[in-house]
This record gives sequence, C-alpha cells and structure tokens, in this order.
Amino acid sequence: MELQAIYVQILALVIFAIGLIVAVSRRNVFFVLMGVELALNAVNLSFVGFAKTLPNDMSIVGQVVPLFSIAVAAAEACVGLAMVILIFRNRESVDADTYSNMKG
Amino acid sequence: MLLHLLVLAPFVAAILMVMTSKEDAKSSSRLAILMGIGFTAMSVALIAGGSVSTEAIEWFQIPGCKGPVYYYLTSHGLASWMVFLSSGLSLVALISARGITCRSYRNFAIGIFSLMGAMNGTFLAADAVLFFFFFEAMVIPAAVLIAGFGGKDRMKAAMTFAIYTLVGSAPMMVALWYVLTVADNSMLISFAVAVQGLPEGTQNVLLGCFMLAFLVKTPIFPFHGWQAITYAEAPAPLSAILTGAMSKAGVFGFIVWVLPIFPLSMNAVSGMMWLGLFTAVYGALMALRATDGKKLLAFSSMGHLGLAVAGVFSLSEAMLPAVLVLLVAHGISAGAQFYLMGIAERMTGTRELDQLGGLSSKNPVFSTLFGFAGVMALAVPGTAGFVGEFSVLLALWDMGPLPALVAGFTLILSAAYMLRFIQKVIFGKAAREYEEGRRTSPLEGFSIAVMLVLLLVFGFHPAFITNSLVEPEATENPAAAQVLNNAALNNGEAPMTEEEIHQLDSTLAAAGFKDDERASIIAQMKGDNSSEAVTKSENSVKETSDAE
Amino acid sequence: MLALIYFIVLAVIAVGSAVCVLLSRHPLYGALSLVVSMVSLAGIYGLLGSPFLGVVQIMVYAGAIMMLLTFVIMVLNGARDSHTPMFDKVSLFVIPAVIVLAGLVGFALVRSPIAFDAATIRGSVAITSKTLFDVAQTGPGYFVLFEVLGVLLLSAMGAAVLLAKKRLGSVDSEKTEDKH
Amino acid sequence: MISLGLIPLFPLLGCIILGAIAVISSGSKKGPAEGFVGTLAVLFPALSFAGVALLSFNMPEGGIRETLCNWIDIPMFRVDIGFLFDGLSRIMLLFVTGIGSLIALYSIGYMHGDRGFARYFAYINLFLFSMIVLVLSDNLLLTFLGWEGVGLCSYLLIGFWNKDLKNCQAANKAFIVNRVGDIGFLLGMLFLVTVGGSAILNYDVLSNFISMVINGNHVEIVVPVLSVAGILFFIGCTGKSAQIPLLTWLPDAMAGPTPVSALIHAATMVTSGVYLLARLGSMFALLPVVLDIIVVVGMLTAFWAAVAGLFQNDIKKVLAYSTISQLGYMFMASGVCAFDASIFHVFTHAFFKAALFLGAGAVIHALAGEQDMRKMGGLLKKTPVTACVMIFAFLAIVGFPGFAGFWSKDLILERLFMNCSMFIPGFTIFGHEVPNIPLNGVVYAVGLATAVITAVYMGRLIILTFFGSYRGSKESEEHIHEAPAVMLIPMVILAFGAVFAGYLWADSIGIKFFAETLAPVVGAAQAYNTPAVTAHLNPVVFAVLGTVAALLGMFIAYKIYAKARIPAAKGSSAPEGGKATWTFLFDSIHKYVGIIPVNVLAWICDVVVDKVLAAAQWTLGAIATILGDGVASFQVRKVRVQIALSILGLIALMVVVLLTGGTL
Repeated sequence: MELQAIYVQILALVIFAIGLIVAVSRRNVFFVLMGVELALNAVNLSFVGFAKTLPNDMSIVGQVVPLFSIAVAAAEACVGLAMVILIFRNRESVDADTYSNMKG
Repeated sequence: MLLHLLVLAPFVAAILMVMTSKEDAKSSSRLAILMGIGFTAMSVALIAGGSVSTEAIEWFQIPGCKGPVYYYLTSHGLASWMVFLSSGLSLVALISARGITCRSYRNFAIGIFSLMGAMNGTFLAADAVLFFFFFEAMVIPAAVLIAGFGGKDRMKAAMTFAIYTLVGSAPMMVALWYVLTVADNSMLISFAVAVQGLPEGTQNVLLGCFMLAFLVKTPIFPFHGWQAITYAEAPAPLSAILTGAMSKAGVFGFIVWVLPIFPLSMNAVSGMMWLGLFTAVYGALMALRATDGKKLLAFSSMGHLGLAVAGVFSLSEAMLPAVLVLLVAHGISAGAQFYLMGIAERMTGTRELDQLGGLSSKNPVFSTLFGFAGVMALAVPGTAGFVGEFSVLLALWDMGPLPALVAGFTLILSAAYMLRFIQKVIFGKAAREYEEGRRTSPLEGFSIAVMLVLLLVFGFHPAFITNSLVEPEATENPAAAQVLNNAALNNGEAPMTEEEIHQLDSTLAAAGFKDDERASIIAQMKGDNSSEAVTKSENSVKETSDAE
Repeated sequence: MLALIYFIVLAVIAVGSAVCVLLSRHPLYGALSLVVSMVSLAGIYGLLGSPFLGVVQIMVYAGAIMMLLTFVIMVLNGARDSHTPMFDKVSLFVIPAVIVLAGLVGFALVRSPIAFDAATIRGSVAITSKTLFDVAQTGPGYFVLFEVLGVLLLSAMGAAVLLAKKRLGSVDSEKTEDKH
Repeated sequence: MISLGLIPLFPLLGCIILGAIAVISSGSKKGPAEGFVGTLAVLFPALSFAGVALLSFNMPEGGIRETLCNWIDIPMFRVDIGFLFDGLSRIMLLFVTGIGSLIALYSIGYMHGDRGFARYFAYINLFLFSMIVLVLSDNLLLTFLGWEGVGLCSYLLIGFWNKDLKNCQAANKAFIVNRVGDIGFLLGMLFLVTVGGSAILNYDVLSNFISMVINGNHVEIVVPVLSVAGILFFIGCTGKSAQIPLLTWLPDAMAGPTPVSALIHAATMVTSGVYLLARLGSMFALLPVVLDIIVVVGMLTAFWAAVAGLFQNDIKKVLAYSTISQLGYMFMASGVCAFDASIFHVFTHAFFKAALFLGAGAVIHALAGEQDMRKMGGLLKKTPVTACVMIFAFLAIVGFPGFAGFWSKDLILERLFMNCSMFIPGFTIFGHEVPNIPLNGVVYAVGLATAVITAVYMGRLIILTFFGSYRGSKESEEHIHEAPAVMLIPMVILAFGAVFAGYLWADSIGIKFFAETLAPVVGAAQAYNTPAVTAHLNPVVFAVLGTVAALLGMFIAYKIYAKARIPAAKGSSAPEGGKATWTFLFDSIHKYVGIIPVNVLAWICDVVVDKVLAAAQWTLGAIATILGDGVASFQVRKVRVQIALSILGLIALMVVVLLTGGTL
C-alpha cells in the first residue's frame, strides 16, 4: 500500500464538495465566504496532486499556480469582507438571502 | 513617430485632463485647447509628410489564427486627411464647448480626446484587427458624451446610437475572425489573398458582414435609424465631430477595406452605387421636411455621404480624389453648420425651425457666419463642396448619364432645404420672445471663420487635397529597389517562411510600396499554388490603388 | 506506507474540520475549524513534496486571511444570526445534489489512469523562487504575473478601504428618512 | 498692359473690404460712415471699368489669353483658371463694369440711411466679381463659377431686406429655379467632356474641335451627343435668362432693391444666357434641332411675357416682364445664329432697361415706396428729369427710329426673317404633294406683334406714371420730390446711352463697328448657317415695318389709357382673374410638375418609409427586450437557489460527458 495519486484527488473532491455545500446551503454570509475558501483550497490541493503526476519541469507549474491562486484568494477575501461590512452596516443582517438589491 | 503620437497621445491627453480641476473650467479648457492645437498641427504635418508607416509590432495572437495581430499604423492621402478632420473638428469642439458645457468641461474634454484617439486609430490602422478595435472604440466615448451632455432625450439617443452601431458591426467581427483563421496574418494583403481563395458563397457572406458595419456607420438607407436622433440630441460640438469625422469612417471603410479585399461583382457595385444615390435623394427629401434644425443637418449629412458612397462605387478613375475632396468639404462645412446650430440653440434655447428666426437683425456676426456656412453647403463653385460634388458627378458619369442626373437632382433638393434652413433660422422676425443666451464668443467665431476660409481655399486650390493622393514613384526609392533585388535573389531558393514573408512585407511597406504591389511581390516570393488567386486579387485591388 | 498513514491522518483531520465548518452554528467556531482544515492541508502539501506551498498556505491562508475573517466576525458580532435556521429547504436540495455531483466526478476520477511520476520535482523554496524570478531561464511570464498580482492586491486593499468607509447612498437616505 | 486677373480682383477686394466693414460695424448703433463706404463701393467697380477700357483700346486682333494657375487636377479631369479677353468679352465687360459703376453710384442715393448700407455694396461688388469672371473666363467651368456666383448674389440681393419673409421666399425661388438650370449647365459640361475630354471645356479648344469636325466631315457623328449637350446648356440659359419654362423667378425678384433689379435683373446677369449661347456659337451652329428649339422658346417667351406685361399694375413688374420679353428677342436672334445681333440687343437693352429701372427707382423713391401705377400719375411736372430719362428710354425700347432699341430690334427682326430656316416638313394630303412650308414669316410676324405689344404696355406705363393727374393720397402728394443728384447723374448717362448706343451698329447708315468687333468670335458660327432667304431684300423695308409697329403700339396705348378712367387701386397690385391665370401660368405649371411631386415624395419618405423603418427597428429591439425579459425571469431572487440550479446543470453536463465517454 502506497500513497496513490488518486487518493489526493478524492480528498480534494470531498473537501470541494463540503466547501460547496457550506457556501450554498448556509445562509450566514460568513459561512458562505468560508465555504468558498474551502473550495478554493480543495482546488489548490488538486493542482498539487496533479502536478506530482508529471515529470521534471512540468511538475513545477502545478506547484506555482496555487501560489498565485492563494494571492488572488487573499485579494478576494479582502474585498469580500469589505463588502460584507458595508452591507451589514446598511442591512443589519448577515443573512445572504436578504441581499437582493441587484435583482433586476 | 507622428503616427504613434496621433493615435496614442490623445489618450494620454485624456488622462492629463482627468488630473485637471473639475471646477475651474477656464484653466482646464485652456490646456485642452492647447493640446487640441497640437494635435491639429501634427495632423497637418502628417498630410505634409506624405505616406509613412510604422514598424509592425506584434500585438497578440488570437487562438486558432495563423498569424499574429500587429500594432501597425500607416498613413496615406485619404487617411491623413481624415485624421486632419478628426483633430481639427475636435479642436473646434473643444473651443465651442466652452460656451455650452462649462459645467463639467473637464469630462467633456476627456471624452473628446478619447474619441479623437479612437478615430485617428481607425483611420491610420493598417491591421484589420487594430482597425476593428478602434472602429468599435469610437462608439464608447461618443455614447458616453451623448448620455452626459445631450439634450432632453439623451439617454434614448445614446442607447440607440451605441446599440445600433455596435450591433451593426458585430457581424463584421465574426467575419473578421473567420477570415483571420484562413489568412496568414491580419494585414490587408493577406486578407485579400485569403478571401480570393474562398468559395464565392462564403465571399458574399463575408462581404455582407463587412458592408453592414460600414453601411450603419455612414449611414446608408435603410440603416439610418440611429442618425437623426443621435445628431439631434448630442451636444452640437459632438454632432459636428460625429458627422464631420466619425461618419467618414464608414466611407473610409468602403474604400480602404471593402474594395481591396473583396472581388466585387458588377451587380454589387452598381447596386451599392444606386443605394448611395437613393440615400442621397432620401436624405435630401427628409431634410426638406425636417422641423428640427439639427435633424435637418443630420439628413443633409446623410444625403451628402450617400453621394460619396455612390461616388466610391462608381469605381471611376477619378473616384478617390473626388470622394476625398467631397468628404473633406462636407466634414468642414457640416461641422461648421452643426457648431453654428449649436450656438443658435444656445442663444435662443430651441432648435425647432418654426421657433427660430430673425437672428440676422439681432446678431449680425453670427448670421453672417451662418449664412456663409449655408452657402458653402450649397456647393457654390469656388467652395470645396463644389469641387467635391462636381468631381463625384464626373466619377458617376462613368456609370452613365442617369446616375449623374439623379445626383444633379439631389443638388437641386439640397439648395431647396438649405435655403429654407437659412431662411428659417436667421431671416424674418423672431418667432417668439426669449431670453438671449450667450452669444458667439470671439474665439468661437474666429475658429468657425477659419473653417469657412479653409473651404474657400480648398475650393480655389483643391490641389492641396488631391496632391496628397499622388504617390512618388515607388521604384525611384533606392531602398525599395534593394529589397526587390534581394527578393529576386531569394527567388530561386526554398520558399520563404511566414516570418520572412512578413518581414519582407513590412520592409516593402516602409519603402513606400502600395498594398497591391506588395501582394504581388509576396506572391512571387511564395511561388506556391496560390499565385492564381493572387492575380485575381490584384485585379480587384487595382481599381482602388490606381485611383490612389 | 508511512506516507499513506500520514496522509490518512491529515485527510481525516481536514475532512473532519471541514464538516465542523458545515455544522457549527457560530461563525467564529466555523472559522477556527477552517483554520485547522487549512493547516492540515498544508501538511498534505508538505507530504506531497511542495513544502514551500505548504508554508505559504499556513502564512497567507491560515494566518492572514483567516485572521482577517475572524477579526471581521468579531467586529460585526456575527452571533446575532442565532435566530435564522442553519439549514432550510434549499440546503435539503443542495446537499444531495452536491453529493451526486461529487459521486459522478469521483466516478470519472477513479476510472482515469493517474499515478505519481518518479521524476517529479520537489517544490522547495529554491526551485520555486527560481521558477518565479529567474527571468533568463523561464521567461518573463511568471515574473510579470507576480508583479500584476502585487498590483491586484494593492488595489484590492484600496477598494476594501473605500468600500468599508462609506455607506450605500440610497439605503442611507432611506434610513435617515425613517429616523425623522 | 495690365494683367487680366486684376479686373475681377478689384471688385473682389471691394467685396472683402466692404464685407469686413459691414461685419465690424454691425455691432455699433450708427453704422459706418456712408460717404466713406459709398466712395469705396464705387471706386472698385470704376477701377475695374478703367482697366477694361485700357485693355480694350490696346486689344490685339486675336484677343488676350492668360492662364493664372491650375484649378482642378484629378485623373480624367484638369481645368485651369484662365481668362480670355476678346471682342465678345470686351463688349460684355465694358457695359458690365460701366453700368455696374453707374448703378453703384446711383445706389448711394437710393440706399441712403439703410441699415445694411455696407452689406449692400459688398454684395454688389461680389456680384460684379462673379459677372466679370463669367464673361472673362476662358473655359466653361470657370464660367460656371461666375454663373452660380451671380445667381448667389442675386439671391442675396433679392432677399436683402430679409426681415420680410416674402422677400426671402422670392430669393429662395430665384436660387432654386436657377439651380435647376445650373444642373443643366453642369450635365452639359459632362456631356462635352465625354466628347473631347476635359480640355474641351476651354473655349479655344472647343472651337478648334468644332472646326476640325467640320473640316473632317464628322458632323453626323458628333451631332447627337452635342445636341444633348446643347439642349442642356440651353436649359441652363433658360434658368439664368428667365425663358420658358424657368422664368417664374424674375418677376418675383423685383422684391430686391430697385438698383439691383436694374443691374442684375435687367442689364447684366439675365443676359448671361445670351452671352453663353454666343460664346458657344460655333457649337450651336452645328445643331439645327437645338437652334429651332431656341427660336420657338424665345418666340413664345417674348410674346407671352409681353402680354403678361400688359396686365401688371406694379411698375417694376411691368419692367420685369418687359425684360423677359426682350430676352426672348435675344434668344430668337441666337436661335437663327445671329449672335452678333443678339449681343447688340443685349448691349442696347442694358442701357435703356437700366435707365427705365433706375427711373422707376427714382419714382418709387419719390413716392416713398409706392409701386402701384394706379396710384401714380402726373409726375412729369414734379419729377421732370426722371420723366425725361424714362421717356427717352421708352422711345428706345419701343424701337422709335434713331433710338438704340430701333437699331438692335430692327436687326433682330431682319435676321429672323432672313435666317430662320424652320419649316413644317412636306407631306401628302388627299394625293396632293404639299412642299415644305417655311416658317420664317410666322416667326417674323410674332416678333413684330410682340413689338406692337411692347409699345402698348410701355406706353401704358409712361402714361399711367407721368401723365394725367396724381391719383395717390393728398398728404403723400406733398412729399413728392426729385431724386438727388447722385441718383440723377447715372440716370442721365444711361439715358444718353439709350439714345446713342445704337449708333455703334447702324446698318442703314453704314456703321458696322459692333459687328466687326464680334466677327472674330462669332463670325465662323454665323457663316456656317446659310440664310434661308437668299433673295436680297432692302433692309429699309424691315426698318419701316418696325417703325410702323412701334407707332401703332404707341397709338393704341394712347387711345386706351390716356383718356380711360383708371380703376381705383384696391389692396394688392397683383393682377386678378384671367390676367392672373396668364401671368402665373408657369408658376402653376411649376407647382404641379415640380413642387407638388417633390413634396409628395418627401411626404412618402418621411411619413411612410421612415416610419415603417423605425417600426421595423423598434420591433427588432422589442423582440430582443421581450426575449431578454423572458430569460431574466429565470433569474431567481435568491442567489443560493441559483447556485443550486447551476449545480444541477453541472450534474447534467457531467452525466452527458460520462455517457459519451468524453468524445462529444
């Protein structure tokens, strides 16, 4: 029994699924954000897992891209939280279902 | 360098304007006008300098296409005059806007500069994708300006304008993309070569897509739905630019992009010519009935441009100088008229013809300019308009007496509506009491007077315009000869790679070769089985280049 | 073998804390569980031979981002949410749907022949930084991207400051009207 | 020797300077100093006249040719700006600049106190510039510049008092009707270009071409194309010279200031059609069909306008119809290739008609703007100089022996009879062979009848204005005064001209100066057409017949109007009833042939086509909007539900991928 590449992918899939469930089924906007972060993490993991199936220089790509994705996630979290603060101040609520200003 | 400056510097100027004060219209307008003068001077230098091209810089690669897209600018007689129109009219707009939009002059100037940059790019682009990029980019600042500074119905006008023109050029984008997948790169020649190789049905569909964009932009009947409301609602300086420079992009597209690329059947040519003539008559008739001053001018522009398109598709030897003179004359005179109408609107607060009148006794300086501009628009001999219309008539004569007769009929109609316009606005007695708004400022009056004097100068000496189309003999150029020799040496050896061909192409272009010559040389170099297609393309390209 | 054991342990911790996120009522608890999950994921990165990535994961994700999140939760006192149910009709629909989706993807994954390559490179600090910054060797692509990201972060920060500073205009006026 | 370019340059300079003065002074309350402006206004035309006179005395036999610069140079077309000073342009220029200067002088008095004093003279100078270019140019395109230029000035001056919209409408009408003719001119040029390239627009090249055609016996080949060109040029001439069918604008043009009517609408501009025919004489001589059309049109116009002149009450309208009628004479003469006679009549007509108009202006001036002849009468004693001038001019126009009109009209009538080769082709009726019926007698008779009518309506004008008793209101009678000297001097000079101008070509007493001057230009063309009547007739017969016609007309006028009670003037001076039908015959034709169809077309375009198009466009837009709304309704209010739905979509996609094995 050795560690197989497919295990990593399965783990990533499970965490992604949980992240998605959190993001969509919970109504608290903080949980929504956390779910998204979780799903992003899962994708990073998947990246690294796949990178390890490639030889030589090609494998380095899969290990560098998550770096960028983490940076982008940081930016996203930054703006997202700012928006949450803004909306919360106006709505006095963290329930994502009450946020329907953008509905046409 | 000049080319880069003319295309990119307006955007820099727009950014500079962002940094100026919002409240202090006076200082920001001074800066804007100074920069406008700079651009106009550059465009004059461009005309004086003759044909030049920049290095072709690789811009980006579209997935699925063989060659890259280039940032590649080139100027020829037609393009440099169009650039002159766009910069000059923008300058006058910047001057004239001081009276109309002092509220947020800065934002207006930002819009005007970006519009100018986009227009210059459209006229100077030598790469199809670059051309399309700027062609679409023109719409955005114009629409924003209309929405921001227009009349009562401005939102509707801006929406109509943006949607109509963007939808009109959407098929062109698809066609462009399709041709790009077939052509070697996005230059004119390879487009022409590629299109020649396609089956006829495909060619026709592509032609239709290209035509539609230009028909809408010009506009030609029946695609003129956006025009009247847009020109009427837009602030007068912008209307002047729209009609004086932007609508020329349509005619320009026909000459520079449609004629060389597509082998046109005789039916298509005469069909387009009659469509142009019909538009000319239609515009004149609509102008006869218009009750809104700016709409009248809009339809008048439509009529004139219809005549220009008819002239283009006469494919006569005299076509290019004729149409160029007509376009320049119309650009300046229609521009001046829109500015003047804007001043009239500012003074009286209305642009309904029945509500106007009597300005000649109230404001003689304005009326002198107005009447003068009206006379210029009548194409009285001695004005540039006459030279343009007469030579277009001459070009149409090649297709038979009937087109010329119809064109003559439009001249009569144009006299009728223009005289009615003059009479309604400045003659008679004022139709109602009103509080007089700001009068013509000296700078405004001076700039418009300069435009009118220019028309007279071009009317008595059109060689200023027509000479710019006469290219020096290409073979006299030593650099070009050397390139030719090299090419000849290369001929026996293995076929050239795409890169080499491209290099050769840009060297030839820099050496002053015309498009069709380059195409044929490259075809020789390639020596492959497409030579037959190339000769075909040469024939179709010939008509335009001969006129050049 | 040892690697597998480590992996299983870390995976169980990661999945378990992820489930904790799903089931916790207070967002602060959720955030703490999330940190645990992320740290264990960092461990898995190390296990897989990308120690640098693992370290970044801990520093940026578990450190910076989650710190920010918890801070905001505490500032806004997100516990006020106690009266809304944790799950509703939508959740009942979503959970099975996601499970089905995951099952399908997993089915596809299992059938695909993937395996670790022996010649893979360990993503150490040296290698990663060389990839990122050695323009002569790997071309300017990563470097430019890196710089762009820097600008992105900067602008995100600016945007966040701007957003958090002011109120929504329309709602604001509504509220002031209500008060009068 | 001065450059030819200077001659048009002087009035152009005058126009620019005066225009600048007009614009600059427009802001001030008082306006510019009239003395200064007036001096400038007369100075420039006078300088130009002096230049012409100087050139005239030193003109070499073949004329002077001068090319200034290139004008238009495009592929297939090249035209230079060049001038040609020969016998024809010499005569035209002499009287254009001469009469122009005189009328400018007269205008100083007439326009005194008008707010647009400087503007008026700027226009007058611009007009003189255009007119000089018209007659001096050496090619058709440059002539066209002058041609439209004079039309433009005519427009500006008719609408000079632009506060009254009626004047503006008259001006618009003049310009548009002229435009119709101008398009004929334009297309005519294009036809010529097809025949011989752009060089043929030059008059010298054209006449060389024609003589080449004649010498090479290629006449049959070119005549069809040239005929079309000729007809088109003739349409241009009918517009400018107010012939059937484009004559309606001239009576309306009387809305302008009276000196303008004298200068533009009597003496100079309207005769440019005749000038063009003479200039292109060598071409027209080849085209019998066109010549016949010209004769018929001229004949009908002369007769119709003479009759219409009988019906007018407005003194200026009478003169306007009289002008049209006289122009008809000139066209008849051109139509029989008697170009020298037609130009001679242009010359004499310029004097007596300008004198008549200026006299009428003086009368109107004296009566403070009253133009209705029914309110005049008995002015002989109050304004004796004006009356004398007008009576001399009257004698000239009716062709009283010894006066200018006698010589020229007599010459035209003689040529009509001798040269007119029109005939009704022979036909067979009831087995009888009818030979060709020559029509020269008919044409001559109509000409003679028109001369009688001319004498009648002119006699009526003189009698109603100067004889009898004053019929206006009492208080206005006291204000009647003779015009100032600045107006009288030009009138007297013109009256001299009206008496003596005819002696430049008095055939009966053997003076042929005029004919000799013109011979190098039009001689060849006239020689080409052989006279129809070869028998030698004594010219005295024609002279006697003409005199009889004039005397008869004057007698009739005396009989009818000297004793008759003049109906009291009611409101408008326009004719009524059947008289109106006759007068406005061509106006109504224009209305039904031109204006209404165009308006209907415009209405169709505006109300039908454009609305249909707009509806189509908005329908498309509406469809897009409806579709968009439909799609938008899929958008559920809750974000989470939407995500859930998209997860479902993902599942569906996944299933598809799996089922097809990823090969889709």
